[in-house]
Amino acid sequence: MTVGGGSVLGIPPSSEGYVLEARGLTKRYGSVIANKEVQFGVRRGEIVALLGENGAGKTTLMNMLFGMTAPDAGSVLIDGGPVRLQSPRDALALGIGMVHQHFMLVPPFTVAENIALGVEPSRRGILDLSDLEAQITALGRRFGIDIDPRALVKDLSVGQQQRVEIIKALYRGARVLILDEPTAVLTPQEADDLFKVLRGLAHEGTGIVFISHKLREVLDVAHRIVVMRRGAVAGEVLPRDATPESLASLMVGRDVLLRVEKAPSVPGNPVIVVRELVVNDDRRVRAVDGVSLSVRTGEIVGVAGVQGNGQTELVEAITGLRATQSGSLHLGERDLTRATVRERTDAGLAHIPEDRQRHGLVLPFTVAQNMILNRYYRLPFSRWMVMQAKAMRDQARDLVGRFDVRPANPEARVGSLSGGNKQKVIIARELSRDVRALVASQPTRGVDVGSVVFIHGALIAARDAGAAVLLVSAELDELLAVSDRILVMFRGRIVGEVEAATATREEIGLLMAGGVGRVIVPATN
Amino acid sequence: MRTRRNLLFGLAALPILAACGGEAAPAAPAAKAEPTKAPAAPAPAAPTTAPAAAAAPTKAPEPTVAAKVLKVGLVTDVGKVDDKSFNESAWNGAKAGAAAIKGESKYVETRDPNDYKKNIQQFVSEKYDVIVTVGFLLGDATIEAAKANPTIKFIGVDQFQEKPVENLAGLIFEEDKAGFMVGVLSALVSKSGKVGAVLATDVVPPVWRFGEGFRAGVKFAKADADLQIVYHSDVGPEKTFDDPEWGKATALSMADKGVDVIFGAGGKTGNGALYGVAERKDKGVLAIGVDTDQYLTVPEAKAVLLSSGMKIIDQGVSDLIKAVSDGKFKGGNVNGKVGLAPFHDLDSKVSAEIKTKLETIRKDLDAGTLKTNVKPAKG
Amino acid sequence: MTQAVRARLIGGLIPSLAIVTALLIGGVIIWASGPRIDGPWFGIWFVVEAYQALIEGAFGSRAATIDTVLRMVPYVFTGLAVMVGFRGGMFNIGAEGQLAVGALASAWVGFTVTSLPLVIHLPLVLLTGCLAGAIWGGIAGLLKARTGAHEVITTIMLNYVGGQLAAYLLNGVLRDRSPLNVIAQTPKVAETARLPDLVPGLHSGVILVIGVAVLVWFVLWKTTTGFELRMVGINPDAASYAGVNVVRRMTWAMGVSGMLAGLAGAVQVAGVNYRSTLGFNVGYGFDSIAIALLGRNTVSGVVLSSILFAALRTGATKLQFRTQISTDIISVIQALVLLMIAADQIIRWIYRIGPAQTEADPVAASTAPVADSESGR
Amino acid sequence: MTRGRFAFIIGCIGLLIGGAEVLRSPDVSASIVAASMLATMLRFATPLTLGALAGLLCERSGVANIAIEGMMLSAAFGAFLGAAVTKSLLIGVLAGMAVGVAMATLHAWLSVSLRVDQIVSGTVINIMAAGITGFLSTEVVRRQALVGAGLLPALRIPVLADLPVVGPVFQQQPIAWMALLLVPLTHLVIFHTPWGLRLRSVGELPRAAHAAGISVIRTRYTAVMIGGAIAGIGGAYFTLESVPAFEPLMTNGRGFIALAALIFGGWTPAGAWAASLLFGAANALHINAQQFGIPVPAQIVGMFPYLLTIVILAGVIGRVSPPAAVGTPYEAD
Repeated sequence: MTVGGGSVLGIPPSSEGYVLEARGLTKRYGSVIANKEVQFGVRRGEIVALLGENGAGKTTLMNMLFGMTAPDAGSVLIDGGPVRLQSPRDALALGIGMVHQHFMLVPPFTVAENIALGVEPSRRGILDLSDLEAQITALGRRFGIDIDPRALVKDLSVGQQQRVEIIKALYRGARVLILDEPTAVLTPQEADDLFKVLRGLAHEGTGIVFISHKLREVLDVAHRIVVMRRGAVAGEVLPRDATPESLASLMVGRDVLLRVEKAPSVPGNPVIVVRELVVNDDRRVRAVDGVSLSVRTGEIVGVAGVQGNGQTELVEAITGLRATQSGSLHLGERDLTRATVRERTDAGLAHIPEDRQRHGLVLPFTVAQNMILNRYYRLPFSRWMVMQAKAMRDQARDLVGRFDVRPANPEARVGSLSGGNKQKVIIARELSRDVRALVASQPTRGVDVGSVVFIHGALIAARDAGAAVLLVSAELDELLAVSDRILVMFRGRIVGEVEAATATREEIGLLMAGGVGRVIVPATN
Repeated sequence: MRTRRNLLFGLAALPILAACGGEAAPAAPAAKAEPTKAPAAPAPAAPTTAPAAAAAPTKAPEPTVAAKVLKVGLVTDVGKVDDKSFNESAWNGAKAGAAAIKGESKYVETRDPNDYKKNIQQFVSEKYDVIVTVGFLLGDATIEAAKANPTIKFIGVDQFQEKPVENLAGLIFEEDKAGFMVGVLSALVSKSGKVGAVLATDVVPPVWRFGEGFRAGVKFAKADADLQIVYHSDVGPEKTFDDPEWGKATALSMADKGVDVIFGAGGKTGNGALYGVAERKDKGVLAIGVDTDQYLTVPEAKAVLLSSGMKIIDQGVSDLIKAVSDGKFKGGNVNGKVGLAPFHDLDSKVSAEIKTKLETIRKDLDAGTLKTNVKPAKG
Repeated sequence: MTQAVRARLIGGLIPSLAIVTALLIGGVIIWASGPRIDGPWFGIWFVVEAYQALIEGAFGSRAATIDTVLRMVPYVFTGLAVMVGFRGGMFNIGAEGQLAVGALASAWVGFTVTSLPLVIHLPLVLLTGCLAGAIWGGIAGLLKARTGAHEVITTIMLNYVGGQLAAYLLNGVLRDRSPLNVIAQTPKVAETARLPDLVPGLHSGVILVIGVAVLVWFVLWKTTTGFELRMVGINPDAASYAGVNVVRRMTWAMGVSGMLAGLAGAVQVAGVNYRSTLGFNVGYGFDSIAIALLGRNTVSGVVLSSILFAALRTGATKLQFRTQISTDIISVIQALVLLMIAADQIIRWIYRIGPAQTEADPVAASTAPVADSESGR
Repeated sequence: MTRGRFAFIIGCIGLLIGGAEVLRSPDVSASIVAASMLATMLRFATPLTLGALAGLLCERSGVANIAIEGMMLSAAFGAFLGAAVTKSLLIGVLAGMAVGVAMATLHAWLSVSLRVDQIVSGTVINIMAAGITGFLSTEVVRRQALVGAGLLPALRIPVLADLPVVGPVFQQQPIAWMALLLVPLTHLVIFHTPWGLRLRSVGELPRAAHAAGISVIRTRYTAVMIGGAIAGIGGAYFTLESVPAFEPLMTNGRGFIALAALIFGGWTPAGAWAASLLFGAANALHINAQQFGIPVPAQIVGMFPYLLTIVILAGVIGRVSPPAAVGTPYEAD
């Protein structure tokens, strides 16, 4: 472990002065070690970034520090003294606040009610929120957070909800604030605002733990960076000593080939043709607002954008999981706007879903069964509606080998596979048939690096075989490496298009933030 | 015979007693209600104190030697043998009859109308000599069993025999006559001129005959009387007789509108009506019970219970069992006795004039000079 | 694969242990309500005698066995009904109501139609029962799929609506108008609408129930329809991703569930009662849930559980006859069995069996009533 | 929701007044009919209200409760037994509550601690309650020849109880009063106390509650057990206030009507109460119609609460939705 020499902003280099410290924390889930003897600490007024890939064990560590999960070994120290955190209540009492990745706000409650939860002010047993509401407004003013205490949380935007979470922690007198992936749902501008707030908090003496897997923002905001890999601390560096490349290699344990080897694309005729598509989200709010795009054979079109700008709904509409309000979708010459999922599948559309556990797999089913989810109703897998077990087994045995699924047992339950192997099952299923078009949504989220390389290769192979590929990803690097063209979505619209070969992160980042100063490029047809 | 039931009782009462924070001494009240006492049982929770005393009500007969012991079996209608109503009456009759001829008696309770046949078969296969089936609804099953087992004597309570079977006696009652007399009594006693009846169901003929007899009686005694008759037709036989809350609510609703004599008939539902009337004691509302003398079976209503329209099932059953023993048993319909129960505490409410009139009517009904004009069942 | 074998062994062991434990506790209750004769052994003989009577009453004679089998038939149908619902992700509490409307409809066709030969009339009667049950169950499925109205609540409510509807019709248009009939029931169905006896007293519905059980097994585990149904039951999102019409499949699951319950009613009409009587459906709703759960939502499990429940109910009469204690003891035992099946931690704790294998994924190890075993037999 | 509740109450009043108008006869004035119907409505509404409040507390904490019927039935038995043994009606009520709490604790243990499916747990309790009360009523009550200790006397408010039409409102038995009292009290507790806020948060988003330092498990236990106590009072109504005896299965499905009322009232105390009144009014109308010889098919009236519940759940008129976390066991990890 490297401890950065010297001091930044007057912070002592040693482990002296930690407000909150983890010492040798270990946590197992069954046979999986989520955290292994983790050492970690944060001082007063310090912003520490906890960097790591999905699945590196960051959230588990934070849950232990916040008393939501009990460690199997090791201890948590506050102001140098060991404490036993049996529940978040204990953590809160000791001045630890947490802003979770999934907000812990009750949607039908007001802001004030949410903040009051657990420390309810009352007068003769009756809830009395009037003082609290005044305090919320005051706190908000102090930290530049504008929030109406009487608004219902379900009516607030994601960014606003996050501020409610921060105020909630501050109201409880948090000396240490843990933020779990706070920027995942924010636009770059919102993220900048958040960083301002965080710097202000740190200035006032709050210790901040900032969990992220985004290299740039970590370098931007942190005073100190702790990198986790496979449940253990892989290293600790100061921002001025680090580059994105050095952090990335610490994160993944080896130098990542961010440049994916691929031949230049040879685009043919348009296959996926979307015109003026309008789609509503679950709350019946317009999420996709007149998107037009086309993907040709032999090319990979990436879709960039901050999470929650309509990408999910766009993919669901194209693949038939979500109804469209207006607009059209063609696959080649065929109008699929009103087609069922099955008709789209039969027309040659493949789909790697964003949430593989939820959409892509039936976990208690076997690998073999999961490998035919998109064709079980056809020969040779069923005849006169009767399933043909042998055909299913034969194909599974073949695919397990070809796509390197481990364990190579077609009868294993998919639920027992690792994330990467689960994703391989999906990819094997989707790409092992005639595919005219492939829609891949976050295909490498939460999978190990080896699988990432494999998946990228598979996408490019599909392209080279003549498929039109639409790739939606939150990872700019992935988009830049794999795509041929990149479309940027903002608030349900396509706000720009760039050539992947020539585009820069900054350019795309600007577009993601709302396309400032840039003419919206109409999608090519 | 000593029983361990008090132990079970102790277990059941334990949480309650515990919940009362020991306010009630566990042993005393339980012992009071306990008919048969075992010597102090080792189980600490068992409130057993008193020495063995009186015999259990369900005393098993001493196994007698030599002489053939007649075995009497009874199958209830859906419900329990202790329903304070016709099942209980019939069971009391069966016990009494069996005791009188030094036989033994057992019962099987029906919980599903599909089981009538099977429950009867239970006694058949155990070679019982007399099988009593209680209730109109067992009619078909009883006839079938009787035909199949000519050596066994059957007694069908409330079962009218269309075509007599030699070994099956249908113990039937002219409920319409009892209802008629109740109706006359109600009409004559009522001060407000409003009388009512709360009846479990109109689909079971004996209950229906009670109700319609009541109607005829009221009209006979006082043509302009305001008459309210409510039948509780609910989902199936297992509920219609077992809804005392409904019976009570209905009776109260009547009482609130000035009805001052209420006839409640039909299992628990009818009993509910009596409870309801008891709550309007201060308003001078009177109740009339059914089947047995309910002064004895529903003590809560003593204060308001004017009389009961009785069908004396227990005696009817008991007599038929004795007839079997004496070799005088004959198939076909046997009319049981019906009549009015004593007025007990409320005797003063019934003037001598009314009593005379009731007596006349009873005679006329028996003689057939007065007819209730009630059909055997709702058409 | 020894782990899988072990898991399967324990999977079969737990229901057996639950039954044994429930019977033991039931024995204690029987003992406590029995006559006391000095010395503990004699007290225990009372329990032995009680259970002996129970077994004799259920299987002790040809007639008893036939009775048990007859009682098993509707249990298997309704148990399968609940199971199909569970497998499709739907909790059908409405077997009772579906059975009632099935019986009503089949009886109606049974007594109004009189001029058809048996080969046409009988199937028609059974199919009508199926159809009525399917509609009754399908309503709940459709409401769930279209509006999200929870099927537990709607099926409970439909039970009562069905019961009231039956009462209304049986007291009204469907009532037997013959002067001899006085209760709320239909006329007897025509001879051509009755299931012929296999042997005297045992109607051929037994063959039908075996056939239907095999068919349900085949459809659920060997056809695309069953594949889709189970997919919807485990993960409706994945199912819709795979191109399954989830709304249709959910409605279908509840429809088939209701159909099986309706068939139970129809078979009771055509094979046992020859008419529909008010109130005979009561109790099947909850019993069928217990049977499906005890049978771990597998076909063979449902059949075995049905035999057990049927035997308990059939034997109860003899148990009461011998001991003169209340037959409600059977309900207590059934509730205990269900309790220990639902919370198998109790059994695992009593018998020191290790905790259930926790899969790496939480979905597979979910506490949903769908059995952990995906195998259908 | 408020508008909906308003509509229910207006519906009840409309039913009563309309009924009274129709049923008025030359010698029974409309006001007497109305008063009588009001009394009947309140009587029917009492166990429904209590049952619905019991279910409400439970479901608001995220634990589905289809076992109101079983809890009330066993409490009815417990109350009877307690009163019969001690000859004290008060102890009877307490015993009923204790049994209600015991059944509720079983429900909580199964569904909260052991994370058994909540519907299955409810089914267990319903079956068990029917079996055990049936068994004990035979084996204990009959064998011991226990008789009830009578009924709770009506408490009347002088003067007000003599008013025309509304008189019956001011002359009710203690449990009926308690039901009326519990409606605003439950509302106050759920919507205006710290514990109520916690309860609702646990029922809506338990992980948020957990993160705020609230014990989801303990809150659910408490809610389910208080619900059990209320169901216990509701059960005591049957044996200590309605009729002085216990009969097997005497709750006759009213626990399920209470569930319907709870849903129909949109999981709010006032709504549940209004729905109970509405169902009570339907019953009152039916009984009175029969008394006056107007043939209203009992079964059609009987269907009414259930059909209404299905309709409202399907969102045909004014959609309601349950607390978001109902039915999901909470796992801290």
